[in-house]
Amino acid sequence: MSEKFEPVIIGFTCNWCSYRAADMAGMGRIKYAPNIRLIRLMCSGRLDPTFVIKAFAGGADGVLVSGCHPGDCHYIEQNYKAMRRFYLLRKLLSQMGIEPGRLKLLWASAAEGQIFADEVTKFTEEVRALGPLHWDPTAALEAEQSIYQPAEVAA
Amino acid sequence: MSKEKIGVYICHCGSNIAGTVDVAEVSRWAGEALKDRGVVVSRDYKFMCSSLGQELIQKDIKEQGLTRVVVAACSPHLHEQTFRNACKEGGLNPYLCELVSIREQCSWIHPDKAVGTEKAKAIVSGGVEKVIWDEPLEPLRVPINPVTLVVGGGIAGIQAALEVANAGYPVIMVEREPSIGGHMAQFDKTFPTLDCSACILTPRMVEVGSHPNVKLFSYAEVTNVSGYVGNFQVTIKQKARSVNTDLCTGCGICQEKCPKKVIDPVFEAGLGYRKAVYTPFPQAVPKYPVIDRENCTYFLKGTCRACEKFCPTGAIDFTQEDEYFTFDVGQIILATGWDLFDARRIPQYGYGRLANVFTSLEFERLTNAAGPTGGKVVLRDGVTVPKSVAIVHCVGSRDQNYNPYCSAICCMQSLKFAHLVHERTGAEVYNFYLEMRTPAKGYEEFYQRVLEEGTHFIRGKVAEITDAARYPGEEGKLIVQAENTLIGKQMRVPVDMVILSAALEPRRDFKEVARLFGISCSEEGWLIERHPKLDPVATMTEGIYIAGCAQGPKDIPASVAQGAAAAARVIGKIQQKQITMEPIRASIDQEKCSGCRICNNMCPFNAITFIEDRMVSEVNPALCQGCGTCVAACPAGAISGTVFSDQAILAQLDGLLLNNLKTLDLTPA
Amino acid sequence: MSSASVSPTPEGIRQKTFLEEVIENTPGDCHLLNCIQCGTCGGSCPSGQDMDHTPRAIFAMISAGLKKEVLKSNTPWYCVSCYYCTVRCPQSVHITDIMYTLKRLAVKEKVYDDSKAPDFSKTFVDWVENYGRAFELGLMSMHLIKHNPFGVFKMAGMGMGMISKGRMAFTPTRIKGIDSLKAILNKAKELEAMA
Amino acid sequence: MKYSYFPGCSLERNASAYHVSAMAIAEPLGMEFVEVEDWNCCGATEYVSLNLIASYALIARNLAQAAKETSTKQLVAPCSACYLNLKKCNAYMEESPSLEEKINLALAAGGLSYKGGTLKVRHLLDVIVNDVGYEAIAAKVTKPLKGLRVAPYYGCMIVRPKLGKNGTFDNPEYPTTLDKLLKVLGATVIDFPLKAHCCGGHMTQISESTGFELIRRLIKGATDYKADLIVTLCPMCQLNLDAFQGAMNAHFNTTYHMPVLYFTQMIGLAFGMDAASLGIGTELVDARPALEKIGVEVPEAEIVVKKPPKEALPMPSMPEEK
Ligand SMILES: Cc1cc2nc3c(=O)[nH]c(=O)nc-3n(C[C@H](O)[C@H](O)[C@H](O)COP(=O)(O)OP(=O)(O)OC[C@H]3O[C@@H](n4cnc5c(N)ncnc54)[C@H](O)[C@@H]3O)c2cc1C
Ligand SMILES: Cc1cc2nc3c(=O)[nH]c(=O)nc-3n(C[C@H](O)[C@H](O)[C@H](O)COP(=O)(O)OP(=O)(O)OC[C@H]3O[C@@H](n4cnc5c(N)ncnc54)[C@H](O)[C@@H]3O)c2cc1C
Ligand code: SF4
Ligand code: SF4
Ligand code: SF4
Ligand code: SF4
Ligand code: SF4
Ligand code: SF4
Ligand code: SF4
Ligand code: SF4
Repeated sequence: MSEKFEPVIIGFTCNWCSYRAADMAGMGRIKYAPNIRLIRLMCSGRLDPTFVIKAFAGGADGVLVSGCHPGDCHYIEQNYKAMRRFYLLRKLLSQMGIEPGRLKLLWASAAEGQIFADEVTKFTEEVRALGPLHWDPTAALEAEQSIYQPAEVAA
Repeated sequence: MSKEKIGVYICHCGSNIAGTVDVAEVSRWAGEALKDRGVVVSRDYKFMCSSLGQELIQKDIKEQGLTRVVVAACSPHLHEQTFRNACKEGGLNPYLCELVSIREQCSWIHPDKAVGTEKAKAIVSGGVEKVIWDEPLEPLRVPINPVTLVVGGGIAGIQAALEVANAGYPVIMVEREPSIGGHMAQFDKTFPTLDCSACILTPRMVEVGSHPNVKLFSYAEVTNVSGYVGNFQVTIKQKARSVNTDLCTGCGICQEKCPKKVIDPVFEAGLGYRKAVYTPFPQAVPKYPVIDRENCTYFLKGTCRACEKFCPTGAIDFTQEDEYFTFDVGQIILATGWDLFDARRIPQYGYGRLANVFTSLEFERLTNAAGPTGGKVVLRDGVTVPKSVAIVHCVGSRDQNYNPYCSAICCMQSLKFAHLVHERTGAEVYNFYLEMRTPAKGYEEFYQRVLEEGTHFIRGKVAEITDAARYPGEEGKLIVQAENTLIGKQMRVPVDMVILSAALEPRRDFKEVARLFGISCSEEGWLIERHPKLDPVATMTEGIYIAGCAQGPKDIPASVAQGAAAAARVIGKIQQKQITMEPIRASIDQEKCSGCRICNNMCPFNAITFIEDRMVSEVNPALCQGCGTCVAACPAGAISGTVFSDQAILAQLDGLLLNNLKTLDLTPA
Repeated sequence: MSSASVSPTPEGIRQKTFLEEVIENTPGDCHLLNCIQCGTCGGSCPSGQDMDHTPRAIFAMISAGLKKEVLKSNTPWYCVSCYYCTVRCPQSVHITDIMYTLKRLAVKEKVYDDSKAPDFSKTFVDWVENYGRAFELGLMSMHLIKHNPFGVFKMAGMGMGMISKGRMAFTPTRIKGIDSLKAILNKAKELEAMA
Repeated sequence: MKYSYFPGCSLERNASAYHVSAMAIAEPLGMEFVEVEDWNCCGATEYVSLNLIASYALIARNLAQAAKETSTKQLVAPCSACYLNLKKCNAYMEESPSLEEKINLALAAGGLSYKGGTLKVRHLLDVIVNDVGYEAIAAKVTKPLKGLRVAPYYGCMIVRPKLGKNGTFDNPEYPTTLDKLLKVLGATVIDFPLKAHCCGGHMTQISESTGFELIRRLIKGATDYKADLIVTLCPMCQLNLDAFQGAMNAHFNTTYHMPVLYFTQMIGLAFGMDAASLGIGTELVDARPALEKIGVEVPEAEIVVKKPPKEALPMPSMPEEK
């Protein structure tokens, strides 16, 4: 078997909408790219920017952050906070030399299994096109420390 | 190297998982590769959730002294509770058990067995890493307030309210209209038995209105909801009725004397009139009228006051204002029902343009003995009895241009209409249908009966309805044009009257309602149940239930069944007196807290307060819902969350990043 | 768009069904697989009464693989491109576009019984290809002479009226860039043949 | 406002009255039209019946020619068939990169190229009611069409199908823009149920009886509704309803007399322009009796029967017969 590039993608999904969208995709037997592995958080607001940095540092080529649609958050409005963090994080990543296209935000309601599946496949191909992420481990470590809770990311 | 003793269990789920994941291989791999992570036993089994599967785990806990358990099977949303309970019975703290999904997230979506097997390994590895960091926890227990709020007083809400009230618990019912009864109150006969709608509904309405355990707010709306299961706070807006209900006897003199007549768009479906002061119908519950301020001459012009003058008890009160009430309730049932599709959206059917095209709700009012024509089926001119009537199925349903779903009741409703037209007018009846959907007890039999009555059934979706005559004999008629698909010929059927069996749609304000109560709705706007088969009346939000057409189109028997089912769930909870809640909570390490207060405005539930004298923040565990946003936000890393701690998440991440994809070719063809 | 039913040949080689052929030759996603045989198209069609088969029936025949019967039928040629069916179809089937596809397939396979309609299109196209503009008088007279010699008299009044009111030209106009247009069309046909 | 203008083959000859009247009202309405240079036929509904790619390439050549004119981003077509063809090609090229690529390969052979969506394709009616607007039109009305009962007739291709993101500018089943426009001009507008039904296109050439039946329905409908005349916005519709009305009457043994004029002619009349300058008089079904109601005098049409000039090009040969 040939050794070729297969992106590894980590998906952070919220318990109420996007994790259920993934369940829904499964129940509907909707096929999508297998490169993604999901971590369940209670809310997209739980996403600590460090998780994303650690994922990239640990070998992920892409990270998906997914939650309920704006306005539909189970915790009222925490996904807006996730959204704010997401945009800042993308900016930070590009400052660190990581293509912002490796980080994706997806709103998916519990009913949107098809959308979830389609978007995961699309994202996988986008990341595949970007190629493997070779992040120098020391740079990764530095990044991790520098990002660790700057007030603007937290707010 | 972990010091835990971990047991790993891989489920076949019959062929659901084993079909595309080599479960034996995953189990073998976990036992070997994860040995130094603490895995001491790894097994695969046909059905882990069966009692034998659960016993397997319990036996290992006892015999091998397991300190952690990982089950790789279906979604935690299905069986997390099952396996936690199994561990508990086996003597292990339930929160030391992780269920990871290799079915919904693996076997069902990846047809390639090699791919599925490798992904399953990564998922198991993530679960093992995470479980190491899990902590033993005790579920939180909070008392449950037995008061239940029912929103919507249609047949579904009425049934739910009566069940709860009859079980001895207090109910608050909120209905937007001046009277409860919902759509069923508008009908004359109900299929398939042709029971008189009012005869079976009115006693229930009266029972609600006079029940000692029911507090009824009509002409009212819920404007705010806060809190959580067992302990919600709701605000109810009582719109000003302009009638003092303490004095009013419901004599109806005000309605009689009121000179202002307006079209009633709600109860009469726009086909009849009411007064500016009105109860929608004589059997209304409550019996007190309301003054429609948008139409009352006094409110518009400052004169009239006829109602006030004639009211024998002095109950009219023009100065009343909207009132707000706040209640604590434990659980909530939403039974807000449906709205009728606006048939004007299909211009080729001519509704609103061609006088004798009626909607189904209009026709219900036409046949109703208490309706605008006293039950006579006549044309829009109010006198002419139609000699031929076309009934059009699937108007706005099963159509990508409008609503893709089947409205479920309109085939039966159309058959009911065919029968009523025959019975009342003897007219020729043409039913234009697509498929005849009669899937419930007694329904097909009703279809047989209508067939025998000589109704013409034409299979084909109506293309257009026009008054433009093309051939002699069409003049002055409505012409229904369609293909009779069974013979493959285009037909033009001239008739006097057309009835459009319009779709049932979600309430127009579904978005606001879903948001207000914090639950989800489908793309179309139907409220979403927790599980489409196994939990059809609960929602994702603990303590909030749905019943009737708010959940999706259905007939009266199904609406009643759901109302009762939701009530049973509510009563079950109340009887437990306490609600156990997942102990997913944030807590602040006061040593680490720098007092920056960033977390304070992070929490939408106001669970975090700043302690001024100690200059640190604190979480109130009763208010915290465990979203974790504050955990992620604290720059000092002072906040930690249970179940999903930083360490546990990062460990799971580590496990998931298992490097095993490189040998597979996953590039899409 | 690949899940259409397939009938395996004895050797087990997958053969393209007529349904798939029609779908492939229609631009975009024409949703033909979604047809629920409701008859909205057949009911809406202004020339439906004169068609051999209603559009709905044609779709049932396509999925049954009755290629010859479909391509022989007058249905696509009687389609006047009113697009009523397309905007009304509850399943968003691109019916009018499919009618064009059927015309093209019929011309390719030359199986139609009555060549009147295809000839009309051909004559029209011929003019356009040679001059870059349509030429009504030539088109109509040529077409009438060939297919309805007696009709010439019936229509004569109309033709005279048009001529006397200055509404019909005797001579076709030729565009300046006719050579470049010819090159474009030749290239396009080449591309089409390759596909 | 300045627009590129695609007259199409019909407006060159059989519908020259449409062209003339459109030009006549352009100025008072503040519109400037730049004719697409060396445009070619849009292929009507015929070309796509034979060749798919070639038919789109044929249309795309016009888009490419129009896009050369950089001072305007909008392409206006008065003919509904041209409008739909141009709009469809524009939309499909934008939606489907593979189709766009093929078309551009073909265009390259003629030294042209076009990017789908560069231009916005509009119908003349759309531009007049939406860009100029009813108010501006009302302000110019000096001779309201009072007492004239008109049947507004849209036909098919101006409102159907729904294409691209923006769909259609009016309802595909029951459009109303022309109704409103005619009301603004002072006419009595009947609520014509057949307003978006089909005139039959080229059906008279394929099956006479079918074609005539489609014409009959519309003429009968307008007559039943006691219209004085039908107002159209498409040369094909005008041709069918006007020029074939006599043959249709002969076919069914009927005696309908229903004049058919263009909406641009009605605008011109309401603006007080004289009938001849709007091409009125070239219709075959005499509009004079109807127009007398509003005091419009129509000059006796000058009968011109010209011999083909000497320089006439030879008739093209017929496709080969097998
Ligand atoms: C023409 C027609 C005929 C039918 N005939 C039959 C029949 O013969 N037999 C049969 O079995 N079924 C029949 N059905 C179906 C039947 O109508 C439904 O099954 C039934 O009405 C569902 O009841 P419900 O309580 O869920 O909703 P509804 O009857 O719609 O009641 C909902 C109630 O909630 C109130 N409400 C809505 N929103 C709010 C809010 N935000 N706050 C407070 N209150 C609110 C409404 O005012 C209403 O009173 C028919 C349907 C139609 C369209
Ligand atoms: C082929 C087929 C496929 C189906 N697929 C689906 C599907 O995919 N999705 C879906 O939603 N529905 C499906 N259904 C419908 C589904 O089977 C029923 O809705 C469901 O089984 C009803 O459950 P129940 O508990 O009412 O009855 P049952 O499943 O019949 O259970 C009744 C139980 O009572 C026991 N019992 C009977 N009499 C006595 C007695 N006197 N004393 C003690 N015990 C007794 C029986 O042994 C049995 O265990 C399908 C039905 C069929 C026929
Ligand atoms: S535990 Fe889940 S996956 Fe396993 S048999 Fe039960 S339902 Fe299926
Ligand atoms: S007249 Fe007075 S008492 Fe009688 S119903 Fe009206 S308000 Fe009530
Ligand atoms: S005051 Fe208003 S409600 Fe009372 S009688 Fe007059 S119009 Fe009717
Ligand atoms: S129930 Fe019958 S009429 Fe109603 S949408 Fe379904 S199939 Fe159509
Ligand atoms: S954010 Fe952290 S450090 Fe700041 S007040 Fe809250 S707990 Fe303390
Ligand atoms: S985790 Fe934090 S932000 Fe979320 S509910 Fe609890 S205290 Fe509030
Ligand atoms: S209208 Fe659409 S779904 Fe209905 S028969 Fe025609 S193509 Fe099929
Ligand atoms: S587009 Fe063609 S097939 Fe469709 S309704 Fe019109 S004439 Fe009939």
